[in-house]
Amino acid sequence: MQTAMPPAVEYLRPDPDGFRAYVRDHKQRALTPRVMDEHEAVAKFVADGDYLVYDCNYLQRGPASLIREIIRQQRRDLWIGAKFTYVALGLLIEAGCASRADVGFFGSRGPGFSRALRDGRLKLYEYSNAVMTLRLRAAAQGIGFIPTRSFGGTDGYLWSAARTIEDPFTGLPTVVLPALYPDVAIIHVHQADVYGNARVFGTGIAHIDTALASKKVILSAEEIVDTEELRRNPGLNHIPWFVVDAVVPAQYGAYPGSCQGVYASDPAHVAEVFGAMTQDKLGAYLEKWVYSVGSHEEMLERHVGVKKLLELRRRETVREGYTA
Amino acid sequence: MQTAMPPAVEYLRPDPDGFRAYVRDHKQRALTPRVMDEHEAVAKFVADGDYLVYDCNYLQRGPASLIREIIRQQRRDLWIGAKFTYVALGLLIEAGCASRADVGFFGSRGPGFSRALRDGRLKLYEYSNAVMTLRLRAAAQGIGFIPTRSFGGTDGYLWSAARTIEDPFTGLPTVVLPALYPDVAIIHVHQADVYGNARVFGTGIAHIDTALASKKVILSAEEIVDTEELRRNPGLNHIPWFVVDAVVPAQYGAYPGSCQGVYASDPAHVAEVFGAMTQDKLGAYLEKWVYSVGSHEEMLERHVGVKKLLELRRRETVREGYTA
Amino acid sequence: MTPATSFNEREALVCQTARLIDDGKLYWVAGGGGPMYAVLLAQRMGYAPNAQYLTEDGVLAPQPLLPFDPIQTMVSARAGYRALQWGTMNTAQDYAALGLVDYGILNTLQVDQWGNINSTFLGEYPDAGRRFGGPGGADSIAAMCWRTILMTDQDRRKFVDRVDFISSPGFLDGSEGARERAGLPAGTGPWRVVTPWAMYDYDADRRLRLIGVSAWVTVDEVLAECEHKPQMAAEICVLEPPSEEELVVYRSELDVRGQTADAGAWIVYQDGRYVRAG
Amino acid sequence: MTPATSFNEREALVCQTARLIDDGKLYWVAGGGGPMYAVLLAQRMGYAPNAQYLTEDGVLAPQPLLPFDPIQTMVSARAGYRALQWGTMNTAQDYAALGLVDYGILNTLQVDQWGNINSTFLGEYPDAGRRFGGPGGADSIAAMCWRTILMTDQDRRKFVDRVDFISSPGFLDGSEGARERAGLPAGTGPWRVVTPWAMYDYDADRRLRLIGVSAWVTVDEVLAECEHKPQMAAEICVLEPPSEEELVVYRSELDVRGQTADAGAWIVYQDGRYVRAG
Repeated sequence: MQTAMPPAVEYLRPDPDGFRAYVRDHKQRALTPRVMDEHEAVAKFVADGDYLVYDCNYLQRGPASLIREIIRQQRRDLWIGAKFTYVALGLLIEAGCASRADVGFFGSRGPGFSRALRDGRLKLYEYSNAVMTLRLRAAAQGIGFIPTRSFGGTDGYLWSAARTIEDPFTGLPTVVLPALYPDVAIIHVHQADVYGNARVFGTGIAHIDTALASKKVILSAEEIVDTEELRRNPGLNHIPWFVVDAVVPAQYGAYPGSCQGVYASDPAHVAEVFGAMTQDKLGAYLEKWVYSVGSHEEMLERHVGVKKLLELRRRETVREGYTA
Repeated sequence: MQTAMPPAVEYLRPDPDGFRAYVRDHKQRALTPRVMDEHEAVAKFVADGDYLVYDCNYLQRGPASLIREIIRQQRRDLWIGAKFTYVALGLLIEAGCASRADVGFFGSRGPGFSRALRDGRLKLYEYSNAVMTLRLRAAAQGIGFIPTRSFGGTDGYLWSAARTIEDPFTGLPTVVLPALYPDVAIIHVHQADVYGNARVFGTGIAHIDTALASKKVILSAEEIVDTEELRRNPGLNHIPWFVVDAVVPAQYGAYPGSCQGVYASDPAHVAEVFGAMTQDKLGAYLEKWVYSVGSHEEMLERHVGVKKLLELRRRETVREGYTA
Repeated sequence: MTPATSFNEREALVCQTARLIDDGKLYWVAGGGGPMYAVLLAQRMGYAPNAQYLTEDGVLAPQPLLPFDPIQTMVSARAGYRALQWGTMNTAQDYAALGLVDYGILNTLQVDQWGNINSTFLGEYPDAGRRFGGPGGADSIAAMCWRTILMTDQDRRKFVDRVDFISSPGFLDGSEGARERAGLPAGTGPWRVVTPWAMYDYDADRRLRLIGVSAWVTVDEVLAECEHKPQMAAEICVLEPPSEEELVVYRSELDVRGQTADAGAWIVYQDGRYVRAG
Repeated sequence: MTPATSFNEREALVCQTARLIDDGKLYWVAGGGGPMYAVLLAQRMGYAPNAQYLTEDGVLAPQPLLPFDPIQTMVSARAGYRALQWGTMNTAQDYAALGLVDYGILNTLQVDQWGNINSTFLGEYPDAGRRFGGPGGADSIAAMCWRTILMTDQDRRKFVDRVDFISSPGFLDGSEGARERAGLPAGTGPWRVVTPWAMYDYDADRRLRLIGVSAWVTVDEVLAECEHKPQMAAEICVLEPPSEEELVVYRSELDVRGQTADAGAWIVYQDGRYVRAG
């Protein structure tokens, strides 16, 4: 039951012309290498107070190594586009990195999450996965808003930035969503060249739109491939170099999630992080998997090990469709 | 210079709910074969008075064999979405098939075209290629309208159905376009299975959006491939079966244009049709290439011949990126 | 078909839902559990050999390799195996927006008399109560598929007069045309609610209505687990229990790890009737 | 660089435009002729080795195999060879809408003092005059790229006070902020007009301004071929003629069929000056 009246809801204001001016001055249209390690990429391109989106999530072909690096560097006051996500939001809250989230769906909460909400350290705004994805699609088209056939009539709608206007052609009531132009996006891809031309194989949530919509884009890539290799099949290159600011080589970058067609997830780790979430032991989880190591590679070396890494690849038995 | 005041412009009214009801009752979501020859496909799915769109055009990986079949069957009063097109509109006018066109661009006109305009047998409405493509994109998303950052300030805008509203979030003046839900789309694809799952390799104009946006969809396909073959690389299957009404096997279906990666265009034929257009000899062109034959295959047999067909494939020397 | 003599209530829920699957139609299934199993079971049992499903990450008509690792129900190679298309969340919602998706199948936390669904908050939003994960893909499924099927447990806290928060739309306030006035596509809405104990549809006034109960419960027992008392069909049928044939397929080809077995009560056939075990 | 002694005016136009190409920037080129050649020539001459281009059908940064068959300038294997991406018309316009495309290069039928472009109609629209093909991709290029370069012939009927029909936007009525009020992206607009005879920019009041003339014409000859008399820069430079090096690349690697050679007047260096041949 709702008692409070919906407030004028805070949302990231779309500013298509502001975005244009930003990318004109900051995105590199020249084919210049932009490979760097995760430390440098996050240091350069994730700032306190940024609106952050990740495509997919910590457990499903997401930029898990970059999420850990953001926590390691202790970014503050991030506003998270929390669609299609499991533990990522919980980790960012526990680590003190996130203070706001636009929610589509986040699975797994826990006592730390409840405390943050109760103490006012976390504000949530209501959307859905599809609505958040549409907001990114609108931004990826360079426009300020977009109509949708969903979301109307829900309480999420009332507590969101969505509005209803009259369709200028049919006169029918039409829900419109503000475009979402995030400050920074982190995306895990199967292949990228040194310039940021990138491929994702298999399904995804909104990796292309997310890359286009965001002021700053960090890719973590399972493989760095030669540009000439990408030129052999241009139909597979969905993210163009000129929207990408940093390419971070990151084998097993989606660990503990799967990178489809390359390696399976680590169910033991998945259970560990869910358990830590519900048993209020995320502090220990972060200490082990994030703070105690200096890098993703060190984490793989010290806490995952060769045997496990080999097993993860062995357990991924499907290749069809995941190569050029 | 403009003297007349722009009229209230006629346009195909977007009706998202009407479209939904139509496809619910008419599109086949079951995997049932829908292969037929061009005669049957056009007889069943192209009606007098339809709003027709073709993706690409008569000379560039377009559904040229289907355009000829529509002319052969003498459809009347078609309204053409004439974006990114060369002689196709001229042929349809000469044959008496088209009476209205929303124009993005049509290259090559001629005396027949001028007569049709002068005699009032042809009405044109003004858009641009990108605007027509956006109108299809809006329909492919199931919505009634979409904002754009182009088209504002032009005389095309004044003589079109586009309008300007206040962006509900920023307050800025924003040009909005009515979604375009064509009655029927004809699209030439590289590969399709018998159900209509289809692949286009290389660039295109708006084949996916066009297929989704249209009430009736006819594909002509260079190759009919096994469904199991398509399942091996689902990332390449961009048109799903349940939007497709008919699959027409059509080797050399884009002739006289190229089907990229498969065969080159026929420059002599291209010159012939341009010549016929400008010299007011389209009647003879249509007689030879359309009316004198009963089918696409008969046209290939009688007017193109084996030598030319072999030559067209030989002259297409690029394969990279055009196979799964 | 041989009536089964020992099964779990979760298994019964999947079997019951599988029988609702309409052949040749397209389903948007939430997550990778019961909704997906229901379509796959209907395919394999021949109830609906040509029904297909779509998932939130744009997997269309796959031939999934079961089982999946925990959480890897989407964006994974096994879940997307030999699909007819790999898309994204936007391709999935486009198909639904266009009216090309016949049915959606959802789970939920709470449902009310008008079929509204809550997966966001129990209590007084925004401050006094417990926060859940949000609508996820359910809002777009419930808004844009022609018909929505809800799979849930029979629990009085789940069946309420008015959900605490409408995460995904049912018939909203129940008035005629309420969905259309809210901008939702015409002619869509809730269609069935299935629990291990009961089956509901919606009456001409768009209110939840009990139409059947399982063989191991009475109507009164079902109503006791409804905080909101549903409308009652003129005749309340007794639902066919799962068949042995269904359970063989379900256990050997679908829930091959037996995850369902831990999740619900067991029903056994004893002395001529079905009873809850132990 | 060696000044060339014999060349075609169309060749001169491409060479002149190539020198405007900005290194490391992205160009949306209309069609497959002069605009594409200008970028490729700038790449190969080293003026802008890292400039890239995009076409209306979504070819991004290709290494095209020249020559193309007639009309096969887009949606063709040779035009899209070894691109960095194959997209569609919507991917092309999205990049421009987002401000990621620095320059557009266009041809046209008619241009006016405010840089508005007509490719639709000569005469009194809609009835009294001659119909042309429409804006095609030019409207989106002129609307959304940061700067627009126009390549056209020097012909008095092309340079007019007010185009008969604005197919693609320049500065519209020339007033400050006119483009923004029309909903176009801020800070965009016409930047250069290049003809075989002259180079123009736009002054602070957004009016077409003559800044240079070719070595084989006088300012007066240029102005005679302008129905609308442009603003005049304080100093009108004489444009460098094409170089031999440019022409070698252009003729041997780009316009390898010599299609340009039929299309314009020939210029020769005779008796210490450039003159129109025969």
